[in-house]
Amino acid sequence: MVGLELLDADAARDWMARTAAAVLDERDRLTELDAAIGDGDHGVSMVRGFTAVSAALAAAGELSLPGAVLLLAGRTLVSSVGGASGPLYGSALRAVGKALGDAGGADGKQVGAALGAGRDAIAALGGARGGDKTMLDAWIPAVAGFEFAVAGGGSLDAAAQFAAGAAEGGAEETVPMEARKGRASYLGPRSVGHLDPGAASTVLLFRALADAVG
Amino acid sequence: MVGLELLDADAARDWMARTAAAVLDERDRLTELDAAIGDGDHGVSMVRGFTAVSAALAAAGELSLPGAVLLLAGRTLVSSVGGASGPLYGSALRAVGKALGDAGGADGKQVGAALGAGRDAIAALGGARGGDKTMLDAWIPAVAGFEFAVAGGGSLDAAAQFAAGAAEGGAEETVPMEARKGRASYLGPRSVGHLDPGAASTVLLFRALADAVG
Amino acid sequence: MKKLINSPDEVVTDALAGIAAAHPGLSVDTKARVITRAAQTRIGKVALVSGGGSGHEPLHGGFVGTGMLDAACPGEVFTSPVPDQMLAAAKAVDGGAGVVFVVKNYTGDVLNFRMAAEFAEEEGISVQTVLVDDDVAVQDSTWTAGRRGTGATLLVEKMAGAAAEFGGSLAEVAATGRRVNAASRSFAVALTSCTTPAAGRPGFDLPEDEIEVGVGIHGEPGRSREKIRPARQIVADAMAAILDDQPLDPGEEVIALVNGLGGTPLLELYIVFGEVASVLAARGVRIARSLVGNYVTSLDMAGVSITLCRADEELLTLWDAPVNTPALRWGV
Amino acid sequence: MKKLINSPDEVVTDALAGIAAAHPGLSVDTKARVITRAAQTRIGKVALVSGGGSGHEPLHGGFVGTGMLDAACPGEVFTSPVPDQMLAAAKAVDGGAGVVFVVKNYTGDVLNFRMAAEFAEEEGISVQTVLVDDDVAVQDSTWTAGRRGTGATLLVEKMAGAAAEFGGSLAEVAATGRRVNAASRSFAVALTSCTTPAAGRPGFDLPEDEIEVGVGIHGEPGRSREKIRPARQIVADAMAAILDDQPLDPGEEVIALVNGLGGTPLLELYIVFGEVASVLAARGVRIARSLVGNYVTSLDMAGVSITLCRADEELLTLWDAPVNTPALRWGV
Ligand SMILES: Nc1ncnc2c1ncn2[C@@H]1O[C@H](COP(=O)(O)OP(=O)(O)O)[C@@H](O)[C@H]1O
Ligand SMILES: Nc1ncnc2c1ncn2[C@@H]1O[C@H](COP(=O)(O)OP(=O)(O)O)[C@@H](O)[C@H]1O
Ligand SMILES: [Mg+2]
Ligand SMILES: [Mg+2]
Ligand SMILES: [Mg+2]
Ligand SMILES: [Mg+2]
Repeated sequence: MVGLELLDADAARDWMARTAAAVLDERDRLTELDAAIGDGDHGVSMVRGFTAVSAALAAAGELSLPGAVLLLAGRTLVSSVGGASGPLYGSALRAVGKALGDAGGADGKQVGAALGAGRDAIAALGGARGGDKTMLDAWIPAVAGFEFAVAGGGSLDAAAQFAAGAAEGGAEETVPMEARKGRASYLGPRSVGHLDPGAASTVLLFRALADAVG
Repeated sequence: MVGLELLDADAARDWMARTAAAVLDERDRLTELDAAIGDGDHGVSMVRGFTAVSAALAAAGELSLPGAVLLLAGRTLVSSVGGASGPLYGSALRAVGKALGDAGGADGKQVGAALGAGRDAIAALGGARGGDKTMLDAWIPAVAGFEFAVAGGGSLDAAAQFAAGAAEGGAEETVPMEARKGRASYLGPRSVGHLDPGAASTVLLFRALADAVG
Repeated sequence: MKKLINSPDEVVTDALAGIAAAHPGLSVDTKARVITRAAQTRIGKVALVSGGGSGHEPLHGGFVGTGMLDAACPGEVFTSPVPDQMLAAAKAVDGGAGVVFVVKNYTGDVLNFRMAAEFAEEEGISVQTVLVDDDVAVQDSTWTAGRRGTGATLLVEKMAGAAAEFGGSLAEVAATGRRVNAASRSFAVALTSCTTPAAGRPGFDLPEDEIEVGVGIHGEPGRSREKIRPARQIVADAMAAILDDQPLDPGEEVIALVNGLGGTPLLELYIVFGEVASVLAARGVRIARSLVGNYVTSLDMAGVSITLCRADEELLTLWDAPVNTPALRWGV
Repeated sequence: MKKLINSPDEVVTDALAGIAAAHPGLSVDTKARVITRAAQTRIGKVALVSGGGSGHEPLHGGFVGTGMLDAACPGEVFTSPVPDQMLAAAKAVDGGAGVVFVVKNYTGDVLNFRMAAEFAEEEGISVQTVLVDDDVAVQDSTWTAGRRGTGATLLVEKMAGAAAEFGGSLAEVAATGRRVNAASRSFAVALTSCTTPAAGRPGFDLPEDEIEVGVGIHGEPGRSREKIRPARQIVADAMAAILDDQPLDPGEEVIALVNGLGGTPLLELYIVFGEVASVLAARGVRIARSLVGNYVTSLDMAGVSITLCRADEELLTLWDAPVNTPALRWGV
């Protein structure tokens, strides 16, 4: 099977649909991760958000641009999730959508730049850096991996696969970290030894992208 | 060992002291019985009451009449226990004390009559009858047994032993009863199958009497 | 057992110290165990005294103040107070017009208050007793101890208290209290048991999927044990028990109290109140006034009681009258 | 999990229906999820809007009313509300003089309120944000999310609310809120975890003889786990943490809040208050005003938080000012 060469509106919709399915499947695991070092709502929040995204995209009907799909998805997350992840994921997808602009189909380089804009939006809004034990610790290697693959001549498909793997590695690396941002930071040293829930959901987002373009 | 022929002030004090020791020993059992069909305070209440009785008798110093000892004990129970058992046991011991009048030492017949006055005080105050699953179900056979033994020529000692045994039998008989008075009555049929806590503490009172005069 | 206490024996004493420190408007005699208003009773005003076992806070101490109680006597946890306390309270607050004892119908409370009433009469204080017995979970009969007093106690204390403040005579204030009680019905459901400091463990064990239906406020088991159900159905059953006992016709008005038993979050109490409102709306009964919160509790028990009081103009006037106590305050 | 709910998804909706039915003085938009006063904001009065995850009731909805909040936005349980709610609230209650957002310092609340403030400014509504971060259990640093907002939220809402009612400008009302926050410190201890409807089981397991020290109000574990101790020692440690962070000299005055986390009986809260009073008395610090009860809760969590606010004449005047909300009411 050969992957897509461009991320078009249908692929963007597919990305969101697959993310919605993934967070539904993994809801309880995300909740448990959040219960350990947070307040136990991350699974429910992600499900609520991406269910709303699915509904909003269905209601919007034809959208010809992938950027429009992601802008709407981001706006919907902001309006339906709440918590830390709502504004962060919402702003990230809005930034991705905005970066895609009016391209009807985005190639690997464009998608990589757009994902970078998403990462930057999270950093700008939340003020976290790599190593703070947040979703950024999955976003940063994922985007870096994506861009690295594209720079090396990799296909969109391959880059997305690479990014998902890098996200997973980044998420794993949050386990030994002591949280400095978000709710887990209140635990100080007791936050060590747990996977960050936002990093875990970021893996699902990038895995869904890989599946959507794969 | 031969028992006392008369219940004098020292014996009355001894009765109260032995009751205090017995309810302390059996506190947790009384509480558990009360937790099953009541509110779980009977053990603590009895201990609080008879500890106060011991203190009051110690503070009172010399008391030459058993009636005075029991009047003070009863008054102290009324003032220190609360709940259903405070007024009931308090009035009972006051009635016993009053009935002993100014006798320096009471023989079997006098003691039997006084115990009967105690039983009647409980019935008058609480409005219960035999079979209602209350302390009366131990008091009634205990007094009857006491009087029966005395009428048959039994010693004070023997009568008290007999009364204690009868109290025990009466208490056991509360197990299959459905409560009609006190807190257990709220349970209706669910009160069946449990020993009444007040009947259980009544056994301790009569066993202490038997030990005090034995 | 984990509790914020120093020792099981000192619970009531320590709590009284806290109440004294927290409420300058109250005067707390920690030795006699009597809580009164800091201000003397107005000469000629009928005084209201209530009391009962501790563990039901804010009942009764939290209801001492203008427009409600003049004094409260806290007993040990779940144990009615002793006559000495009630007598001391009556002597402290009698303003010459007599004292109304508000007594929840439990054998212990009834007997101790009865003795106190005798002692008070001996000392020249006129006493009338209002017995509260609103709990429809208990079958009533002359052969039994009768129904328990639960949530309606708050309503009786509020409205009889207002009647006293308005200058009612001893007989009138007592009659108001009895009228409120006669107009009120309650039903309670427990999701968990509660743990007294002395016992140290729950009064009963309740599996993770069962509830006790028809409980009182002392951790006793209820009338039956049932499977947990959605709030809507639990409320429907409780309302059926109340309305079977005292039907309400369309157009009638009630004061509705949704009361937490101590361990249930306010969030859930509001859900219950919403269901109560739906049931009453479907019957055409209007909720004229309401109260949602923890008022008559059972230590840490999770659960709820529902009380409906059939209201009329007079009762609503008494309800709306100013009240200024730690736990209930309006119009002042 | 046993809860008085219909379904985990409907908790907030159903509770809002109950709040609407229970409080005629409030107006509840169940679709937009905004609770406002039934009466329109007086033209020229600064409006106060707060909000946060549900599960902390009566915070915030119970504090909407004269003298306190103009609107509250409840999020899902333990999840901050979304910007749309805050924007809708700001538009509903702006009286032309601007809106103060009272925000507890949690990343979620901060980010959502920040977005809402941007949207509101775009629509021509001036917004000032007061961040509440009173919990000394959390080490403060520019590299972290900083301290949590807990019990002081009530104090900020009360006193900034009074400042708004007195006619303060947007800047003045916000300054008052910030001053109250700066003067306040809190510390909390949990005896049990709590269970969110969605998770269905406790956030953490706590053995029968252990407590979590330094917890927040979202069921997160605290700073450390320790053996259960008598209330006196638990309070001594909590007070030490507070007073280390903000020493109080003899002769100073405080407003003291002893706040139940939801599952702790009032009886125990009074015991805790008594201990707080002892510690302060020993230091020569006077409790000028106090509050004991369940105000800023964490669902069914058993435990307590202590908040001390260093008071002066101005703050006491603001504290004593009339307030008429479901959960706090005096002077009216
Ligand atoms: N300042 C931040 N920057 C980036 N990510 C953050 C920040 N704060 C929190 N997060 C992420 O949000 C996740 C928690 O999301 P969620 O549980 O939905 O929100 P909340 O903490 O409000 O309950 C964390 O696991 C972390 O990855
Ligand atoms: N009306 C009554 N007459 C006689 N005994 C009674 C009556 N009501 C209760 N009792 C006795 O009191 C006992 C309960 O005592 P206790 O637990 O101390 O009081 P409470 O029920 O007030 O908690 C019951 O087991 C029963 O024997
Ligand atoms: Mg979370
Ligand atoms: Mg008992
Ligand atoms: Mg009792
Ligand atoms: Mg959250």
